[in-house]
Amino acid sequence: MQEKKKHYVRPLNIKNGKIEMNYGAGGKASAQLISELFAKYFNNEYLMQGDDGAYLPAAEGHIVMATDSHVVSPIFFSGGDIGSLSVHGTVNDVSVCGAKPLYLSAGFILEEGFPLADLEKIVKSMAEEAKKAGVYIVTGDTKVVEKGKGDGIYINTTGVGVVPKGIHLSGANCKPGDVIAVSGDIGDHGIAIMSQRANLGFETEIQSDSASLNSMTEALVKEIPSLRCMRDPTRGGLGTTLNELATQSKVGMKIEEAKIPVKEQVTAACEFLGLDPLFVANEGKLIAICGPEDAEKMLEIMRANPLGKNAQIIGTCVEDENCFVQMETPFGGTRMVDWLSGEQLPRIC
Amino acid sequence: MQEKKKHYVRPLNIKNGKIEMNYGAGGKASAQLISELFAKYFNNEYLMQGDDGAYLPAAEGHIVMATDSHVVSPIFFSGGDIGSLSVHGTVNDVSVCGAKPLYLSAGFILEEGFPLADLEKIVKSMAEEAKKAGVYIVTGDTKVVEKGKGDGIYINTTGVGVVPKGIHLSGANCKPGDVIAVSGDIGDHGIAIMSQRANLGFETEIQSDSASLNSMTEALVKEIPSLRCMRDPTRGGLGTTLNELATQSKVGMKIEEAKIPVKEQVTAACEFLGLDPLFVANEGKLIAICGPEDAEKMLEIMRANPLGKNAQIIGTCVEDENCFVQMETPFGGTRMVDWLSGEQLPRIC
Amino acid sequence: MKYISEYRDSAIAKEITKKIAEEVRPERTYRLMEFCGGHTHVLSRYGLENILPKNVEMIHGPGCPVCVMPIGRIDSAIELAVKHHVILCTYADTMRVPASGGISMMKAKAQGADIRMVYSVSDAYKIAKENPDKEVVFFAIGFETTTPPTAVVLKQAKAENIKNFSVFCNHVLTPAAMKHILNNPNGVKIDGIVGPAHVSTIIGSDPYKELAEKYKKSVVVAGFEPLDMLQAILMLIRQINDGRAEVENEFIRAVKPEGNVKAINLMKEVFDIRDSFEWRGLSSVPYSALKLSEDYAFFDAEKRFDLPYRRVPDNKACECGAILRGEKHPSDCRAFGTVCTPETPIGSCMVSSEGACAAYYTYGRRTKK
Amino acid sequence: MKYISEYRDSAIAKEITKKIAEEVRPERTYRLMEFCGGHTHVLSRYGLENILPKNVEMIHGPGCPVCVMPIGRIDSAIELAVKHHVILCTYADTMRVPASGGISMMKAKAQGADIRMVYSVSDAYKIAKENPDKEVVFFAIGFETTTPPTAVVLKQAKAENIKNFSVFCNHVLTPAAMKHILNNPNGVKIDGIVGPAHVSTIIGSDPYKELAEKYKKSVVVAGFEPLDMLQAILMLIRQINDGRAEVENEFIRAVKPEGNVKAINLMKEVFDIRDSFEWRGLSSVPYSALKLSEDYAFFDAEKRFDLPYRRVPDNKACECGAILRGEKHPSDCRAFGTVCTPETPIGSCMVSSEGACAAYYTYGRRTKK
Amino acid sequence: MCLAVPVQIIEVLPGDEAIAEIAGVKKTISTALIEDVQVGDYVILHVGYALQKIDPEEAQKTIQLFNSQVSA
Amino acid sequence: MCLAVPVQIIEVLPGDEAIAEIAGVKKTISTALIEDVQVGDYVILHVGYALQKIDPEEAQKTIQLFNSQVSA
Ligand code: SF4
Ligand code: SF4
Ligand SMILES: [Mg+2]
Ligand SMILES: [Mg+2]
Ligand SMILES: [Mg+2]
Ligand SMILES: [Mg+2]
Ligand SMILES: [Mg+2]
Ligand SMILES: [Mg+2]
Ligand SMILES: [Mg+2]
Ligand SMILES: [Mg+2]
Ligand SMILES: [Mg+2]
Ligand SMILES: [Mg+2]
Repeated sequence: MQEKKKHYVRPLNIKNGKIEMNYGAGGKASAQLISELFAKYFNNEYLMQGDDGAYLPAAEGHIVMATDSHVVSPIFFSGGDIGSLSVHGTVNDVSVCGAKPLYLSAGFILEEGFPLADLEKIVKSMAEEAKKAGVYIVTGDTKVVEKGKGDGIYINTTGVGVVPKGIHLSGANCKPGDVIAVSGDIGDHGIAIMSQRANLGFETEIQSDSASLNSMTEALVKEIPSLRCMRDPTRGGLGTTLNELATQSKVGMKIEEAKIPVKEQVTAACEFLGLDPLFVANEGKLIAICGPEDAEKMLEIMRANPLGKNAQIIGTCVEDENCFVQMETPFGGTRMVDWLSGEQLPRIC
Repeated sequence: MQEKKKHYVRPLNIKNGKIEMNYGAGGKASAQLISELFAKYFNNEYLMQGDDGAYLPAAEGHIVMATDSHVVSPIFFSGGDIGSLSVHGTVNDVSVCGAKPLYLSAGFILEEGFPLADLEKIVKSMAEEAKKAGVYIVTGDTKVVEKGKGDGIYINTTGVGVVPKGIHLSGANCKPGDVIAVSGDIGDHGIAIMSQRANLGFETEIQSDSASLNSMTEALVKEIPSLRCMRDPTRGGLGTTLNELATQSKVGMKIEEAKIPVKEQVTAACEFLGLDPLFVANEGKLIAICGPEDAEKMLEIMRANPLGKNAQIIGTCVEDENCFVQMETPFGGTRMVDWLSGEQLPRIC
Repeated sequence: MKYISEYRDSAIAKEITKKIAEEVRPERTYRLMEFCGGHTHVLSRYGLENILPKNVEMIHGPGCPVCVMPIGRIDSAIELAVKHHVILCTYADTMRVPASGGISMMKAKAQGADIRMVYSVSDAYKIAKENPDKEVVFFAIGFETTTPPTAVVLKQAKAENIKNFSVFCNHVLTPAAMKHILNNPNGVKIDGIVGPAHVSTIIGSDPYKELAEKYKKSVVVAGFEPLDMLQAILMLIRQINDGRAEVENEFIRAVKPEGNVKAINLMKEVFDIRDSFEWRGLSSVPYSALKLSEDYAFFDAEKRFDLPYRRVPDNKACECGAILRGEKHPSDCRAFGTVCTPETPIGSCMVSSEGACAAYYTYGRRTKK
Repeated sequence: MKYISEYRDSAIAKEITKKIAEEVRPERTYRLMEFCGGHTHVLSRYGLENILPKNVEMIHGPGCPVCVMPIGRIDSAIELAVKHHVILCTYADTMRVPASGGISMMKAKAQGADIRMVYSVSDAYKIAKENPDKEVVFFAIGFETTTPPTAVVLKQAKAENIKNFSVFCNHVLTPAAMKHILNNPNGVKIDGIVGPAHVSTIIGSDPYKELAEKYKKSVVVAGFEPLDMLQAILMLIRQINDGRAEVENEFIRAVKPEGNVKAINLMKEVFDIRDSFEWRGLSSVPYSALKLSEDYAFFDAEKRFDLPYRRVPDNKACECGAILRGEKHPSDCRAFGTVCTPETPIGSCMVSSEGACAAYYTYGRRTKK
Repeated sequence: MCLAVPVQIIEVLPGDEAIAEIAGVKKTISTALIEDVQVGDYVILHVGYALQKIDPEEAQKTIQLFNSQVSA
Repeated sequence: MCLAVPVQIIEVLPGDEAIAEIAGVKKTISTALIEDVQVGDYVILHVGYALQKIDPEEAQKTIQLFNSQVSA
């Protein structure tokens, strides 16, 4: 990040200032934004190198790379904001691949007129969550688009992590007989976001579950020899993620509706909105699948983590050339759980 | 990337189809977009793993990570498009750090209504440029925002590369006496973009210089022992990039206006628009700085590369506690070359 | 959740199911039509069809307002947004219904038409007030459930003299559609009818008497929870076994014989009955839909924008019509699950979550009998 | 590039510079005012000031239309966009000029006002035609260079009867400002004047005769290329050395004594001279600006939107006024380069690339004499 | 479309409005279609409007009916 | 603001317009302010308008003046 000639520049007016086009032009205003905001909060030796890319210590073993752009609306929501979400989202994608997340990049697309005060809050929250997860935000980019060509702020984060030797998880690894666990109550994130959309106008105390799961994934990777794969059921929810894994591994799945943890408030909100919690987004939940021999231990490890207290074994993998996910209802009936079709509500992550 | 149950889904209507909100919802439409477009063109073993992140071979030595979001308007321009630009931009940021670029992530923010045919063109062009540069697009993400919340398409690319042992370039390495080279004519990209903005309404044959510079940077890293740093003078142009390097290395710079290669058409367009070519963006040019002992060799290596035929030594680093960049004009006068102030034209990259 | 959880009790469900199994007579079939898409959805969502005895066959009726809306009506709605540049407000369910020329509201929106999904008609009205310089049209669809809210807002618009708001009225009437199906001598044969839950909270259970008395069908009005559904099926089986054709009410907690008189009077004030209205699958049904009454003609989008109704034939491959009449099953359609899926629907029944094709595709493909 | 490259020849430049050095008399100073911001820019851009002899002092005049526009005028323009919700079209240079209350057009735009930068007044007119339901106002600023194009478009708007287009006219007149500076007995002392290039293509060189005859100043009209500038300086030094006060024309390739008669007539038709107009730094200057003539009053944004002029004092720290009068140098301002930079300008002279402060900051900080 | 949900009135507001609740989820609804709304009442909520009150005694009867069918 | 550039007319268009060129850069400009525009003429272009023609003979004189000053 470039320092600029300090005594020539008035500091940013963070309290009342707004993003103008020149903050994205690559000149002095860009440099000032970087040094007075991004570098200030993200502050770490790699970012401070100030080159076009970050020069980083070698990683032993395989590396994992994952990316997500975040366009959530509203940008501040109960339980988080677009900044914390952008850290969690990518930390989790790296972590579920069995890797220890090390580095993040941050790419901002700001809309002309976006308040600097909001940007500061978001950057601060990214910095805090990065610190909690033990990752460094090592490189970044800022673009500014004209009013009406964005929605305040979009953030891309890309993460790099390192995989311990001998580990190679994949959604393609599941076998019939494998056991499926989810780390806690589903649907919290989606419902928290929706409850804050003005046009839906309902109120809940549900908070987004947005969180970094790397402490849980690291423990699972270490302790569960038969761990096949992990995945965070974000957009599309639990239902879609199970379908992804089933398709990838060419197995079917059988889950039990009664075992799936859902908060009553989330069920209630879903009743309001005509949604199925199975397809509502999560940002701090994990699906993990292992051999039947380790099922209990997997559950124990999940539950030992503060983010996994309500973890449950919800089903097993079965043979099925159609790769269908089926759910037994409490009534003894069975129904398919298909991929999410259409969209539930847009812009939830 | 997920496959979906093939026989249940009609193929995308790429010819006439448009992006709808559900393509970003993480369900079936998202999976279809991935498999019929992204996976089809980016096709490589890492991307095909289909997990939340890509599992990649270990990198020996230090790694470099760089990110850029691309918001250029128009998205198709003479000499490239937002897709090729998004590959070049990040390949170059990784390369100028002295690294061999290996992997790219691709994060798309699509506006509802964006034509699938345009998306295909862009994805194809990304795939081609990635192949040319020898990098793999290993992981991706797609978000869709409502009509009026974007501008067709924004692309973030993040790159990872590996640095040969013993190499550590940095913009902080320059010393008084060091020699500054630029790899060719400046300002082509910015002028090519501007000439295609309807409201400016001028015509030129200038094409964007957008290109991957990694073959040139690899040769320089290998052959120039005293290589201090390299940088691609993109947004802000040559003038701003030199200021960045001067500030970072705490040196001044003296350059000669007469030595700076600029096409006559670019000069002419700048006359039209009241711009200074020094601050017009490039996407396929390199600034390289080395000790005086290697100056000739540096120029030779640049010129041996098809992208560096017009390379020039344009100046040297000097002592200056103000870190000013000064330029001798052909008239014997001297003037400062400051950072770009304000913006030239928005959304050029 | 009071009045929900009790009606989802799986232990009791198993008991009722057992009773059903005990009471059905093996020598006959029970062909029961659930009129309402809400009931279709419950059957699929809770996997109830596969715990019913084989000889109890559920026939899905036309009670999905999205499904029965003919293409011409969707075309007109899109025309309002595209040609007349209005802000078109609609319940989300209609967005993906295929209209003419490969378009849908969702596609029109993606191409720039200002079409907004609303949760309630009052949201549409709010949008009109917030955009006084734009015409705002509410695409009103639905049975007697969504109709009273439309009436409330129209009354308000009249009182507040809001000039830029209007309603494209496509509200339809339940009893007319039921009778139309039973009138068809070549139509589906049914033994009993599960009567609508929420429609009946408004119109009451009395209007179904004609079905029992004139058409000799057993009728049980039922709530939308799984126990309601199972109990209603049990009650229908008992009626059929007894040879009774009566109107019984399982949903007594919310349905009175006379319905909601305040809401009924409001509807009468604001709407008039159309002489005839085209339904998808049922073609023109006499006295089966509403239009704005003379007093509210000012708010009638059909008049304000001069929208003549143009009949458009359904896609030839699509069996929605026969399915809505209860004559065919989704699996009888060759397009089902191949070219027609919720992502790329051919007909309206694959769009609404209460449509038989969508319910069957989403919940049932694997488990059809 | 014909008519450019020849006038940037560095070998010839060195010769003229040598001549200048030879011909200046060491015992005296030559205080030369370049009226025009374009000349100020050329001096800085090519580093000419540091190749001139020490005793040739260039004094920057008020010839930058952005710089001389007082805050009240910018406020009114912003008011058009913010309060009257017009599409305000402006040349880019004005976007960053600080207005009252910490705002600028750029900031107002960032907050949602529809302010658009245009390359030409005809682009603004095109926007008006494309947006018939919006009022479109062109913020017309500039000397006699931009004025004739504004006149062309106004004539066209009248002929085509375009109702939603109007002009907020702030065109100012060069000779009036020159005389105003020379009229001030306590003002800057100057020996010669470099006359404007492009302004003179329109008004010709004749209007400067009064400066030579009445005010006894040497005048050389000069082109905007570096050789033009150097040659004009040489010609002024020769006049001064000879004790001549004449109007000479270095820019004969484009400036005639009588100027562009067609353009002058057009301006006369479309505009009337204001009795007085406030300039930043010069306060009220009589007969120094234009307004729309009676025949074009319909297109006058000041009338259409009832925009009274409100005088707003400049920032107290800012020396723009004295700088525009040639009485101070940017480096005399305490804010220069500390709180006032092109990124965070306090005064207008730090905004336009033709402003003395901006030119000096961007090109000259290191090399000031 | 026929989505509706039983909610409890927790506050009656002027202008035919009320705040309704279900399991901690709250929403302002219209009560224009029903008469004599009291705090504590349960109503059937549909597209933002209370369609009808739920009769607690009748509800009890249905539950009893269910239970009466339970085989010993 | 006073930015202007000499361009050559390469095509005269109807309606007081012309295509002008400089070093391969082309632009449609207005010639409403000048009389009798011919292909090949050079004009001073400012905010899209030709302000004045450039007189080639006078230009030559200025160049000669420059050269005449060159010290032997
Ligand atoms: S599956 Fe599709 S095409 Fe077939 S009847 Fe249903 S909606 Fe129509
Ligand atoms: S430096 Fe800034 S404050 Fe000082 S005179 Fe110039 S514009 Fe005004
Ligand atoms: Mg991801
Ligand atoms: Mg993620
Ligand atoms: Mg994930
Ligand atoms: Mg960047
Ligand atoms: Mg959750
Ligand atoms: Mg970068
Ligand atoms: Mg880059
Ligand atoms: Mg770079
Ligand atoms: Mg993703
Ligand atoms: Mg270039």
